[in-house]
Amino acid sequence: MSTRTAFSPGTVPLRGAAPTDLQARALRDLGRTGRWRPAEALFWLAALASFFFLPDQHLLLTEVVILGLFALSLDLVLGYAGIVSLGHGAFFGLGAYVAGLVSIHLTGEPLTGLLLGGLAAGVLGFATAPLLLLRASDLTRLMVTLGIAMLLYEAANKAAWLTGGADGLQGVWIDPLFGRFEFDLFGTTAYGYALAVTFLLFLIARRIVTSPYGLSLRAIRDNALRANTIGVPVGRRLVAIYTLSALYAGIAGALLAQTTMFVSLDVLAFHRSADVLLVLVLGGVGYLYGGLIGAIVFKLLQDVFSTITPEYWMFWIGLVLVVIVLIGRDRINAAPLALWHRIRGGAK
Amino acid sequence: MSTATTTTRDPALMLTILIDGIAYGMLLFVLASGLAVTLGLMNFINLAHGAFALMGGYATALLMNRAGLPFLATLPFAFLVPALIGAVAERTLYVRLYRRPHLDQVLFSIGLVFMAVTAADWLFGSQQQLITLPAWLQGRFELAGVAIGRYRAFLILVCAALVVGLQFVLTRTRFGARLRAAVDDQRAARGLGINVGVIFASTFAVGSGLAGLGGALGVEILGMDPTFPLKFMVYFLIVVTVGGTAGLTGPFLAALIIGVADVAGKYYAPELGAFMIYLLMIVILILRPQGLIAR
Amino acid sequence: MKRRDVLVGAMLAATTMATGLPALAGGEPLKVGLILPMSGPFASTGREIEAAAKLYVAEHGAEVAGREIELVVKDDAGVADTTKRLAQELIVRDKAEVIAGFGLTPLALAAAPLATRAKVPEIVMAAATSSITEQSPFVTRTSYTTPQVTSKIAEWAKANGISRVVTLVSDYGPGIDAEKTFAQVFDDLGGEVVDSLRVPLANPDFAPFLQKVADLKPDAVFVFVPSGVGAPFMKQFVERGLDKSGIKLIADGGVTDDDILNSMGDPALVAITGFHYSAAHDSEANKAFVEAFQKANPGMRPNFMAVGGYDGMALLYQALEKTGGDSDGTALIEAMKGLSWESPRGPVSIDPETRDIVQNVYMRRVERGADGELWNVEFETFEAVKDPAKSGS
Amino acid sequence: MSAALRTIALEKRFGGLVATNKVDFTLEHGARHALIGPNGAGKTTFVNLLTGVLPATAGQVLLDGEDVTRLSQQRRARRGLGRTFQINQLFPAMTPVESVGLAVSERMGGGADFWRSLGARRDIIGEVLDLLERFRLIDVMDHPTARLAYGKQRLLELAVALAGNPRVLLLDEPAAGVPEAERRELLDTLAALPSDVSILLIEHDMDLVFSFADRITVLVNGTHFAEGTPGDVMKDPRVREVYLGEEEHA
Repeated sequence: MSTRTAFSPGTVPLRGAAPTDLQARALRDLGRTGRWRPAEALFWLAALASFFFLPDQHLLLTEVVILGLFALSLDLVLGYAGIVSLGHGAFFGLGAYVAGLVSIHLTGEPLTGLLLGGLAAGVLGFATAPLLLLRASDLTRLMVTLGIAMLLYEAANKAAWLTGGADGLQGVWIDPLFGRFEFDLFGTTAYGYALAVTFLLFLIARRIVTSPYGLSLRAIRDNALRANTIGVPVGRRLVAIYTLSALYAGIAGALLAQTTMFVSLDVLAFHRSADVLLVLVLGGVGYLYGGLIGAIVFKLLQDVFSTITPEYWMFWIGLVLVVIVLIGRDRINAAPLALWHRIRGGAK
Repeated sequence: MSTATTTTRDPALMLTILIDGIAYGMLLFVLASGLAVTLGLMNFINLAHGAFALMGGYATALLMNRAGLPFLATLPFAFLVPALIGAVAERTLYVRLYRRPHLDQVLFSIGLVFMAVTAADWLFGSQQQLITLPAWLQGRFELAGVAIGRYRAFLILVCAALVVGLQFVLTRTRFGARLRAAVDDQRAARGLGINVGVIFASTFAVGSGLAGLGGALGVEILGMDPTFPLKFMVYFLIVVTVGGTAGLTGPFLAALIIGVADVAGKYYAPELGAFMIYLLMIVILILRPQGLIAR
Repeated sequence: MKRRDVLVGAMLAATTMATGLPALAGGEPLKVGLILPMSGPFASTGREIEAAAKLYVAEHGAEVAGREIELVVKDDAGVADTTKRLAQELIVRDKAEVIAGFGLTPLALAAAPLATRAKVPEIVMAAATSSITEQSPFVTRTSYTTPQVTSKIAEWAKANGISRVVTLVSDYGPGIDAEKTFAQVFDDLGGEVVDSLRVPLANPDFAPFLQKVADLKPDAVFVFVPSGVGAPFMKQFVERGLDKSGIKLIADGGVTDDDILNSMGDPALVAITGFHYSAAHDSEANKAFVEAFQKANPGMRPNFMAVGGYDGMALLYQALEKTGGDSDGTALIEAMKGLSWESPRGPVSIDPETRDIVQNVYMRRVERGADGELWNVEFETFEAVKDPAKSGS
Repeated sequence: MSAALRTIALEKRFGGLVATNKVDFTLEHGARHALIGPNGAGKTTFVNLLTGVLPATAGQVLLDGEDVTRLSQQRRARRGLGRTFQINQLFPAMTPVESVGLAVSERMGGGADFWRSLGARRDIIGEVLDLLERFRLIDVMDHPTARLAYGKQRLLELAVALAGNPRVLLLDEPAAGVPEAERRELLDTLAALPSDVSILLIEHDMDLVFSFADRITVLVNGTHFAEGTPGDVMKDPRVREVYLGEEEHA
């Protein structure tokens, strides 16, 4: 089959020749999503700067970064494959518990726990992915994923001999990173660690979503029927991305367990799954930064509002959400871009 | 733990448990029926549904405890207050979001939940709202050897009447026909001279009112505090998803199945306890991904 | 708190750090991080404690031993990792020298390792699992422990003609703690626990469990459920006619939480509870406390959470007086050991061995008072009870 | 030598309703074959059975002599069965280069590559551009599909199908909804489709059928009703009665 060609070469030059204008244009379009934009560099530089210039905020920032990574993991399935999940907390929580248990029973070395936490979540993702392939509506997927997460929560509650039940897992202790950097009270090591892991995972995710595989995911999200008829193995691709997403969520959970050195049932609770969906939708779906930006906005709002009013901060968050939707997320998301274009236009 | 784990298979007892389960299921249905309409028929994900139940529950609790109204007299308010607020919210807020993506609807309605929860907390405090039922609804009576809680029997009667009424309105009345037309194809319905806006607003109002009534009826059994909308959101969604989005029959069946299975499960297999409802949901959805009664 | 003071404090702190000199006592305000669930399902816990702690400061003045006390209230919404982060921020960023509050066991446990590392006293004002004080030498407690109360309920039950009991608890840490303690003590005394039922936390319909209790026909059912869930339980207990069938309802005092007891109505009259605090406790100190609390917080009645918060502040004030204003963590916690005072709940002290509270446990029944309201009326007292899980009794 | 595509007694029932009634059908290699029939004749069901969207109740589908009756859509596609859709089935958020590039890379087995960007794949670009050129999409190749003119979208529909390098191509009403001004362009492209691809055209538009097909099959009520050259079919009085007659009235 591969020996047949649909067309004899026509007006367009053969491969191997120097790229023509047309080829260059086509290649540019194909590589479009993979090219780094100035705003992206700016974003990560700002993240790096926060490590050096905001030492007082490292603890909060660690939480932001972990939530951001968790939301990024959800973006992989929601934004790139169109699968909604209200049970992503299952993977986050499993990663957290595994990382915690590894530190107690195996080794306090952080990277081992991180990896095992991620792997365990990935395995769970792989095992439960077929449930998502049911011919079902978004609502059904939402509830099946939620059901799985709730079962895991109850299981962790029941298995108190292993998990500590409702009291939480006691005795988590993480050794210094690379044997050198102790996890200090200021949260500096923790923030650097979480930030580096998140950046690395982001790079990998970015590479993946701009690859042919990523393109096929976008095709599935856009039109699964057509993707099927051009020979994309839809089921396998979805299982793969769901597994990867679960692994990411597990690593986010492991990061939380390691940086706080504590795991409680909260990591599996319903609000974990709901919050991450909220954060991702808030930041915008399908461009990888949505989760990170949503996490920053959400956590900062929460921190500011709850400092002003520890009792009623939720009201103001709610109001912000309602207003954002009423104004339109598109318009808000477009605003920084428009501003950027104006700045660049003005500079020329 | 010892001897008594062997439970009696006494038929009268099983009937008692069945009736408890049906009452619980009926209550769930009334609470979720409005969501079944907005989500199933109008295709709008309204996570704030529980907020209307909250209003109903608080209307009853406050009118009883502060104004001294009798229980039954508060129920019309428990329906009307959320219905009115629902109608206003529908016309001013929800109406802008019908055509928006589901994720926008989720974000918007969860925002409303947050606001409702904190508003209730701010206005009335964070503690449980409790009511005292009139004497004729307290205690139990025996019917052919089966012990039945008076309040549970009352719940079953009221909810059954509501179910019959709803089904009648939806399938047998002009309003029901218009609603179905408006839901199926808004443009065509407008062409037929149906005022889709009014239909949607009144449907939304009735759905909210029913949630409020459910909240009021549930104060005694489910409790009522500001976090009610968050705590029970999942239950409403389970009822609607398991039931299917074709109409009200599916959610009704689903609510009954869940109610009975939950109560019976806790009695006969307590170690499964909290797993029951989720296991049941997953199994049903694997077997019938579109819910019990699909469109 | 005036802005100028913050500036001065910050400058002082900066100088201290720059020069490496030990902090000088006196003049400098002492920050107390009060971490509580102020939102979410456990918000009422946080509200009671905050109100009581503030009341104590208002009554006794913001200054003690030359140090100005500044309460910084943070909401953790009952989520453990948030508690931990807030505690850490308070300690390293805001330079809080005492952390307090902790509405639930996992929240207190999450912060315990921090207390050890930072050498900052952690005053637990609510969480009741016995093991919390063992997690760090800097943890002390002014609430109660579940075994402390439950063991006395079991003793009272056996002494009052109850020999067959079904336990019914919420399926979470404290509930299971209570179930085990009751079974153990009751068994040792020769009683029989016929069955142990665990109710999922998430679902408050007790019908199937109560049906089971009815089938088993015990002399009494022992109940431990979180505050707020007690009311529906008692109602369904009465609805099923269990009270008339001769089954007694004995419970941890959380079931008849003072905060909402009055709105529970007549069903609450069936409960016999054991607890360390009743708003109806007959003493001058308590009358003054209840009156002041209700004046400052209309519509609220102080409950066991409130008294935990109030006594937590009392403990801190006395310890500071003992150290002469020295807020060094080790000095403070040492000063707290063995302190005793007259609390609204009755005489209390801090066990120097375990840093846990030693207090009276009262048996109470619900009665309608002269004012027409429902109150927990004490009728029997077990004096100076230590946490049995740690004192080995 | 076996036919490019063949069905033997192919049958589909929905409950008691027979949508496809024991159809025997043969598509020869290199054929330009049209399938016509009045509305509700079961053309769409038949196509869905061929491509595997619906499972057959009974009978067989043979692709180049190989039984593919039990294979999924995607596996049939990989074996060289391509199709276009009556209603555009495109990837609205992707550009024509991406859509065609994806189809080409999937065919070459590069779809599971999760590391190298397509932008680095010089080896496929010649073929992609060739297709875009052939279907007159070069000018708009880096525009989002959702913003293309309808006629261009119809062309992209064809280009994506062709990119899979099919041996058999099913065209489901390719001219449906295309405005008159863009119609010529479409017909030209259809006429220029490579001759070694066997094509089954499902169409209402008789002008297009007669200008394109060298053989016509008529489907009525899910049954193979008549077959022959355009001339034969046109002369067949039964066909004129059930179909062409009806068409004239319409």
